[in-house]
Amino acid sequence: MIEHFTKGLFKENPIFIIVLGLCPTLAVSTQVVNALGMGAGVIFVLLGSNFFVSLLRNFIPEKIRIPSYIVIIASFVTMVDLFMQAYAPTLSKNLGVFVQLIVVNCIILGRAEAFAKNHTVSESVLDALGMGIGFTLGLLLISLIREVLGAGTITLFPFGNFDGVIRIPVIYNAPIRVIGLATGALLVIGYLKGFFDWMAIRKKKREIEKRVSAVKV
Amino acid sequence: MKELKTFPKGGVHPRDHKELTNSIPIRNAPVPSVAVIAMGQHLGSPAKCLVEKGDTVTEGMLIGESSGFISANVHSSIPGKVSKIDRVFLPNGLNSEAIFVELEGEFERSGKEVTRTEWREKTPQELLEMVKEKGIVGMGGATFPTHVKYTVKKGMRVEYFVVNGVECEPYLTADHRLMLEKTDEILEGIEIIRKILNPEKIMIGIEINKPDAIEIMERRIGERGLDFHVIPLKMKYPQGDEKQLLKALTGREVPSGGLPLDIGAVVSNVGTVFSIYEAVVHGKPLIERIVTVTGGAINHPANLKVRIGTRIGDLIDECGGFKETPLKIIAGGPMMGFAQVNLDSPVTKGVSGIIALPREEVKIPRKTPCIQCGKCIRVCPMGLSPTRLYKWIDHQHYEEAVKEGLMDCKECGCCGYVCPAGIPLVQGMRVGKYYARKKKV
Amino acid sequence: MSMEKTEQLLVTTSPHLHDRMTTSRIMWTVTLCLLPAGIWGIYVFGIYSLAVLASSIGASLATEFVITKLQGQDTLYDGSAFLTGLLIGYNMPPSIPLYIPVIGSIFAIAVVKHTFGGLGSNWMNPALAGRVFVMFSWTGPMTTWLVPRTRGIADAVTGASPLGFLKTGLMTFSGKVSGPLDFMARKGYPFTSSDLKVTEWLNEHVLSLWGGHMQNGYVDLFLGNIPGSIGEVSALLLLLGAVYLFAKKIITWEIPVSYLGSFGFLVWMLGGLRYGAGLFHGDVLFHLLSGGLILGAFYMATDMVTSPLTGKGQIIYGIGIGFFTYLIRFFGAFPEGVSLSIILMNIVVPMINRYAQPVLFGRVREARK
Amino acid sequence: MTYVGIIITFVFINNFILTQFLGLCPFIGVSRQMEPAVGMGFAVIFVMSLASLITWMIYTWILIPLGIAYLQTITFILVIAALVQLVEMTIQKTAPPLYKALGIYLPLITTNCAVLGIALIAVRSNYNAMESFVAGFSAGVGFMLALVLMASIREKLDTEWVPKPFRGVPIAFVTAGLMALAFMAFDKALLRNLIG
Amino acid sequence: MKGIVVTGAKLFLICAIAASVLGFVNAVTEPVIRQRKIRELKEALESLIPEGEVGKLVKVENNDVVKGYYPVKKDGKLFAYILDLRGNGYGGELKILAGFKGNGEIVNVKLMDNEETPGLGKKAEKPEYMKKFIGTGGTKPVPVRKDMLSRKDADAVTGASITFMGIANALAEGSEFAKKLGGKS
Amino acid sequence: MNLIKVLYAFLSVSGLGIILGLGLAYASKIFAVKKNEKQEALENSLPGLNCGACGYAGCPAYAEAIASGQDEDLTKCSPGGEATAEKLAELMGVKLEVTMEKMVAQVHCRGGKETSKYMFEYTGVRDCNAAYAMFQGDKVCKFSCLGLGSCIKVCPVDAIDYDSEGLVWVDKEMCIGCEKCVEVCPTGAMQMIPYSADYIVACNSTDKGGAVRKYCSVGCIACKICEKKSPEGGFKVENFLSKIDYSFKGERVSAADACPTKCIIKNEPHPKKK
Repeated sequence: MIEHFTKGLFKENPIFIIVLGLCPTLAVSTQVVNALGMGAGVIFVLLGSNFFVSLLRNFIPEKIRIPSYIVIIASFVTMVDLFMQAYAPTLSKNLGVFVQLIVVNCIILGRAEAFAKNHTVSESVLDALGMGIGFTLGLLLISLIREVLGAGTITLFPFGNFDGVIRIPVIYNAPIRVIGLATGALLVIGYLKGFFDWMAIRKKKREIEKRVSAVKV
Repeated sequence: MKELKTFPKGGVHPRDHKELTNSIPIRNAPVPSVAVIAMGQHLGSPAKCLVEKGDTVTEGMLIGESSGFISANVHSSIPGKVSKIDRVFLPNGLNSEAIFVELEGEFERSGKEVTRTEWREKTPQELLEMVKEKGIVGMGGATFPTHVKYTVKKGMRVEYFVVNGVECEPYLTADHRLMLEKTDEILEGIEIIRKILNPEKIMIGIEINKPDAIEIMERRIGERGLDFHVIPLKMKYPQGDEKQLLKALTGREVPSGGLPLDIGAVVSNVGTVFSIYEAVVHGKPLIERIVTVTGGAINHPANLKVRIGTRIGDLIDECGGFKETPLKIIAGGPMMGFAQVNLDSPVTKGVSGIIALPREEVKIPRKTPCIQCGKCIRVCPMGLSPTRLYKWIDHQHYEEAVKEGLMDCKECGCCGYVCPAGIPLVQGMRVGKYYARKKKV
Repeated sequence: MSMEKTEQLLVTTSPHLHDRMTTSRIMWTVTLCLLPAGIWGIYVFGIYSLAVLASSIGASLATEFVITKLQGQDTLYDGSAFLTGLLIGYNMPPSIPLYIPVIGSIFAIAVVKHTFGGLGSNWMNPALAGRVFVMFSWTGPMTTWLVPRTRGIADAVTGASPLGFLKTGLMTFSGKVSGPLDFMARKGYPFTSSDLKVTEWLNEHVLSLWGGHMQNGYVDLFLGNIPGSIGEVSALLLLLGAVYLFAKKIITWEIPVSYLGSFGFLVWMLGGLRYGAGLFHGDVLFHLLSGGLILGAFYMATDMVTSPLTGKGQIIYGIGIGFFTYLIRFFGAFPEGVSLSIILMNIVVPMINRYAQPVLFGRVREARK
Repeated sequence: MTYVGIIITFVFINNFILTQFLGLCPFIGVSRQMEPAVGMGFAVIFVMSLASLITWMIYTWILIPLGIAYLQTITFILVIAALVQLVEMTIQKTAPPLYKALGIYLPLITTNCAVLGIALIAVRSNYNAMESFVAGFSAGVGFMLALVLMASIREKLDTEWVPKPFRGVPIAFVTAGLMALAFMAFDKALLRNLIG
Repeated sequence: MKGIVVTGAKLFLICAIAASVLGFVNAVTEPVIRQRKIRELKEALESLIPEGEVGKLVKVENNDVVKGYYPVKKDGKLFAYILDLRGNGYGGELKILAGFKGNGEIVNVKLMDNEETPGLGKKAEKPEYMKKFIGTGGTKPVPVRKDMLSRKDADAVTGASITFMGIANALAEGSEFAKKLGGKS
Repeated sequence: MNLIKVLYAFLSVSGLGIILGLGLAYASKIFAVKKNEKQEALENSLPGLNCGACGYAGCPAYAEAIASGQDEDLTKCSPGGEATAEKLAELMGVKLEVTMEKMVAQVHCRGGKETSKYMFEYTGVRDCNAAYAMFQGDKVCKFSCLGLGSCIKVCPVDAIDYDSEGLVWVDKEMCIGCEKCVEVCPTGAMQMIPYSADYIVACNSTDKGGAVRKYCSVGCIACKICEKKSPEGGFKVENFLSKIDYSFKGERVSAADACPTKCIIKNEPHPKKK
């Protein structure tokens, strides 16, 4: 049961392993705070949609499967959008059209289609949580790299005297600005994905070696 | 001065080194004590062995029979006894069944008075039959059975017969010497072929680096009152290839996958023409050929008349052995020939030269990544993109390679010659063709 | 006798003859041809520019070394990494902080070249991609130029490059002059005394024979007496090197001619408009001599790895670069645009290679009589 | 903005894939080979032009008058989903070979953020009907341009020895990143200077 | 046929529920959003000229740069104007609010909505960026070119000169507009 | 709370929903495309490797052939093995009679750089068939593994890799038995053996013992010691080469230990250094 939750974190991390939901990932990963906001939005929508899709899985006919899922997802997205506009206006402005685009984030429809459609409600919720958190972690990693290198800052929430921006000493004065732009986003995810693939290859090799040595003994 | 003819696209100009042997007359190589006569020394299916171990054979006796449509007869080059039948490596690196004939008994033909057949009284069909019977194959190196080439399908008309005296491969001078020394025989050979094929026009293409051959050919044609055209050509490799030669002489392109006959032409090498002369006029099968033995590692380079089946090593001994240790020994021309692993391979009908190169004459290309300079594309006479083909093949996309014309490649070696990255392009093409044929794409 | 041979024979496939040109020879020849222009750059911009070149080359070689070591290859000495580093250095302003060329080189070698599999596998010119990367990252330092010492001014004075001067000047300009040099003269862009003298001499003794007249400024541009990147200023020395490359057949005519031709044509046709000089009055010579165009056309666009394979393709490629250079130089945010146009066309090269292939022999069937 | 301006903006300057990251999933998925890339490109152009026009109509004639503009997301996506499914069924019936080539990619268009993206962006930019259509069309063209160029590069990379961990998706991203770097040549200053 | 009806009905049901829920959510959030927007504008206006009292927006037609102005009163007397300006930035339109005295002198500037590049043009959102304009427009001209700035300021705008010129030109235009308004309200 | 607006929302979205729902349902009727469900099911139960071991161009083609009744042999899919065959049989409603023993490939040669002699140094294209066209490879032994890895390239599942001696070795756990490597191997050193095979004779040379001894120190010299050590069967020396009779299930350890050239080796995952 618990593996429905944990698999989303690393083994099937939606961003790095199954490469889904990239559009918002890249576009909003300029600042850490955006990544967190986006992540929260996605977790909420994912939870909602997985819950309802799994709940209604026997009610929805096959033919209108996709439209129904989309309606469910779109409703949650609209809620997120409205709440964000009302209570987190800066974030809403930063994320722009990408909040609405959560609707078409492949990971949400993908989970509905691949998981929630034929799993129980509790399993689906766990899956949504795992995937959502995995997504947020991935987004966080990308945005951290991009913001630190591309702007020399880490932007969090302001509170008290702290304006919410951590400035990295040397880089802040002459950041590698391209990393903060489109190019940087694509390169960063390319290299991260390459790194994860490399890890996977290495793991496989290790397994084989292990088996070999086991046979030898 | 009038611009000399040549083919328009591609080609290279390697240094030709012909000065080593082009002034040395042809002489007879010694008769081998054992002749190793391969059954598969021509293009197509190997001949069927007609003798058994212990049989006695005579000079010129038919010992291997043509076994298919594209195949040729094989004759014993010396009289003797079959000591064994075994598989051997031919100079081209392939493995073939071969008959080992140990020299024994008398020569029936050599040293005897020559008889002349009155070929003019025979029909073209009879002449063609003689060509087939005597095992004549293309002597330029491709060893395509000549009788097949001369079999004109119904409805086809031979407009041009082209005698190939180009000899564009560096180092080789066998054809050159043959043209100088056997001019009359060659011209008579052409007349025989004219009777067989009945072409409208006969052209003799010779590269301009053989002015004496051009001169003597023209003179003798004039003296004999023939209407053959000797056409001097610009020096460019691979002009000796049928397709390039026809393009240069007639301006026509042999269609992809087609034969010269498709554009109404037949091409034969001067060596082939001479063999046809001997076969028809003297009834002599193809048991001898001219081989240029040359290269910087040879003591006394020479043009030798060699009996088929003589070991390569014997020829080198005849030329005074090695001046210095050779690094590479090539059977055939340096552009399309085959490197030898030892000196044991027997001379076959297709071996036009033996080239022994010392270390300093061999450039060992170090293979580095392709830098896409496109030189191979510029020199490819067939309009291929060798670098692209090589990459497709390297990554096993054989269908793509075939789509881009892989099968048109004739392995002339221009691409490999210019490649600055030392990539074995030609071998790559061979591998590609092998797999493409195997997969039938 | 023949058995006396002791060594094993070398067995390879045909052809057994090879041309003398090798990859590393090509790389080092190009490097050699580039050197004079670089030495001129070091001479006019001071010894610091040598440090810039050294750091870009050093970083490039070091990156190459580390990566090839990890992959177990050995391509450090083939000259390609050195050439990449050199070109990055050549494209840097002389007063650049050293970390910029270093990062540019690392980006070029590690990301643009080796991520794709190393020499020959990359589809984008590493040197130019490296340059554009740092250009967009540190635009300020990358557009700050030094005045050459040959202009008789004390060391380390910054000044505008001719194109940069024009770009900012033209933003608020709406008048009529005969062309860029006229515009610069009126706005007080200084020409050196040597330029004035040579121009005067040429006008009097050479051009007058054909009734021609040359404006001041071209000589400065031609000799490299202007602020600019270290290696791009001296058109003369770059052209000399290019002549050698042509002679060695390392570069062919297609790319430079189609590039300079299409760019020149566009400038001639439309380049006069912004000065109020009208159609077909553009100053082609000025634009050909400024902003690294010579360096780009002869040394960077012709990079074998990232240019099309066939002559046909190379002409399309050259025309494309010419068009984009014109577009970016005259309308874009940056004054020059050679590097950007080349890497833009690099994207299209695989497509060009796919379609601009030579005609296969014998595929056009000729009708028999 | 003029139509030319819209076209230049969406094809080059705000290229959906290379600067806006819209439609990345199908971009990475379908750019492996040339032929599907071309087919997908045309499909996307078709759907995007149509979708941006229809969503504009719904927005202007239904949502705005009723004061329920906040429902744009849900209505737009519904319309797009239905549209794609209709297109899918139509070509499956009328052009089976095309369906075979694009089969699995058509459903991807539904969840292609580029389609919803252009609808939302057109609305945000206050375009009129024709402008919306042109924007949709040119965004589709921009998508196809990037897709086809990418496919040609990836076909080339298919014949290179790309380091093993980078083969496939990672190298596609790095390639796209470098393409984006070059596309930075097309900036807004260029557009403004060109069309004033 | 029955299948079609059932299918349609089910989709209808889902849509209906979704729409109703959203309608309620909107009903809750809409006033919050509207009020927040009003408050934000008010805060921006007040921060521009804190000592004054900002009046109602007067719309300006047929002007590319000045879209409207708010008269500012101090002690009941007309004291300054806050202009709603539009400039051409690198990423598109720049929305600028700027306070002018009657003689065209710039009191304070604030860059509102924009799509400038983060790290480059976006820098202009910071209050210290605008310092170079404050005080100009009256006796001193608004610096519209880089060479009119001090060396330090000029370096700071390098790399984002289009944003700088977009703002500067809008401000110069605004200054002229404020001069024309003079003391009128 | 503005109820009228909620009503609008309700009406418009649900209206859209009903229109689209009906429309799609209707359209799916008009545009319905007949699909062969059986074929699809067959395709789904095949492994989807498209390796071609069945002799068809990929799994869909095989599925089509079965579905259309052209091919009645359901055991052609060697990657899927018995399990797939059973699934196919179930779908087709036939009873599967033959049970398949999974076959895997293995290289029958251990002659590496140190242990065997070479005729020349091969430098060309790294492909076994390319090398084979030149005097049948660079080794003196014409039956051996050329070590250029053509089998590695064609293996669809990466089961083959170089080992520390520059020769190839098949991991029998990963091998799916598609026989592509056997097809591509020019010397015939790659051969199929049953998955259960515990030992292999790692030599393919049919040269006489004396000849083998000259060029390879780990080749089979046809000494017949293995036959003697395993008298009930299990080994058979034919044509100067020892072959294992895999139908014999007895022990082979003593024979392997006794082999003077140690060419009878265990078929197990092999150490991979490269």
